[in-house]
Amino acid sequence: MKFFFLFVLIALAVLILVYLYRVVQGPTIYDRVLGLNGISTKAIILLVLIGTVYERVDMFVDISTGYALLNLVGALAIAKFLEQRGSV
Amino acid sequence: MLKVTMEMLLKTAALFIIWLILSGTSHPFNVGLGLVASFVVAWLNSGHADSPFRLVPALRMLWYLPWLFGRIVQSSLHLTALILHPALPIAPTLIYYRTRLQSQAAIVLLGNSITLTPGTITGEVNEQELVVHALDEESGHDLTTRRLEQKIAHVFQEQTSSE
Amino acid sequence: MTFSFEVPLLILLILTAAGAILVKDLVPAVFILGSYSFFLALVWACLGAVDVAFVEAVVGAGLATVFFLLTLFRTAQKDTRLYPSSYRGAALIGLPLLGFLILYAANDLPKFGDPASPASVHVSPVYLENSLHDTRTPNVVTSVLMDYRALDTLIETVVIFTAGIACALLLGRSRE
Amino acid sequence: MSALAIALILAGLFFLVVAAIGMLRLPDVFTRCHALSLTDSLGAFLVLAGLAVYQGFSLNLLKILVVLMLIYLLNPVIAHATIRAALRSGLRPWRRESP
Repeated sequence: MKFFFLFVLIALAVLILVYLYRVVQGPTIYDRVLGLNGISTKAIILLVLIGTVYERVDMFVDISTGYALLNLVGALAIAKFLEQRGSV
Repeated sequence: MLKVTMEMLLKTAALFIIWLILSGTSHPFNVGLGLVASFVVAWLNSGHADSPFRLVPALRMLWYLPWLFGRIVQSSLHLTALILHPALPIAPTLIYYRTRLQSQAAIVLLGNSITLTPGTITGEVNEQELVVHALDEESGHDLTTRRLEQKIAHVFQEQTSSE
Repeated sequence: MTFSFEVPLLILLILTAAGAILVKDLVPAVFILGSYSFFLALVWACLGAVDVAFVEAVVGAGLATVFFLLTLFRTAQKDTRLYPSSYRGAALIGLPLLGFLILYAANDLPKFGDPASPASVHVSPVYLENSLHDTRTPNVVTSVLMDYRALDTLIETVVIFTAGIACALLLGRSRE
Repeated sequence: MSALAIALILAGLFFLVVAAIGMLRLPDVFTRCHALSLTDSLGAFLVLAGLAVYQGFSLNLLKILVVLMLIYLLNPVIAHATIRAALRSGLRPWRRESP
């Protein structure tokens, strides 16, 4: 089972690379915001996964809750600001 | 001064359950603190919505959510086929959609349902007009046939009778 | 076996750190720095330092990204360095030397998690044994941070809060 | 129990991979946002549900469900805010060039 979790973790890390490519390459700034958003979703999954492996899910779930909320605040702030600024 | 309404009590109960799950202790001090905190948050957050909170739509919502999840699975499979198709047969369109739903809560639920279903995203909401970006003709099918709207109208018991 | 969980994260960490420095346009650099903070927080969580992970996520990935972006949009978005690039040769020799020195010094440190190291002989056992009874918090790091040195943490928070207010004031002023 | 968990996680991983491919292939912000919603709505759901099943019935299962609920509540808001900002700043959706 532990081997399977290691496999999932590495697969997720490779997927994060794809989103990272979008963050670096993305033609507009909204692509970068989307990429960061995708990375944070992966990070939430990764945290719960790591918690499962270490058998401390109760602790790690709390952090992932915090991540999800913070991600909302950050993304909303960026989106609001870009909207006011009004250019690409 | 402090008027305790049904809405506040229900919100307190919901917040308190989440507190119990997240804290994971049954120590009296912690539980008491959670009760006080959830009541204060419920007190601060009640009385903003234009339509009063009612219990029956909330219960009918529990019936709506599994249906929505079924739609999410279906349209996810459709979107998967689109993305993996070698020719990438997408035809993005903007749909300007005028809803007949009245209350703000219903419109919020409609917008969120549209965004949650893969293939359609709500871009803008002006009163009753929604700007929806759909990936192709079939993704927006639920919307153009007004099926989603009718389900939500059923949840909130509103009239959307077609003229 | 447990150690190998961190390897992919560490690789991502190095990649993002290098990317944030190498990218010429500053807006992508800010976003890459944000994802760097995400990975750093994940590594902290892996090591069991939950609070540090939390602070890293709050400040690094959340606040710092927003503040950097706000600053960038008020100033120029291109990387215009003030210093000449003639330092590059010196850096190429000096930095690896410094890294080698640090690694050499780290050789003398006790091993990670060594029970006989000086830090875990005198002070730590007291807190490790009593913290659950004293504070009823399952995580020792949390209890040390929030209970044993709560005053210290409070002052730190005040400092960070003041800095935040100063940032908000400065950024809000140039709007007019 | 753990066979079901593995099946759920693998299914979720499949959708995550498809979403990543979509991020690479699709032409503009709006369409990429669709791929991202695939990640959030089904991929994350299946993986987290698999992990919850692996936990068995305990408090941890409820905690994972709370995170799941949070993802479902918050991600539509983020997607909507981003798309609205993109629309308002004058970005137009990509269209296939008419032949």
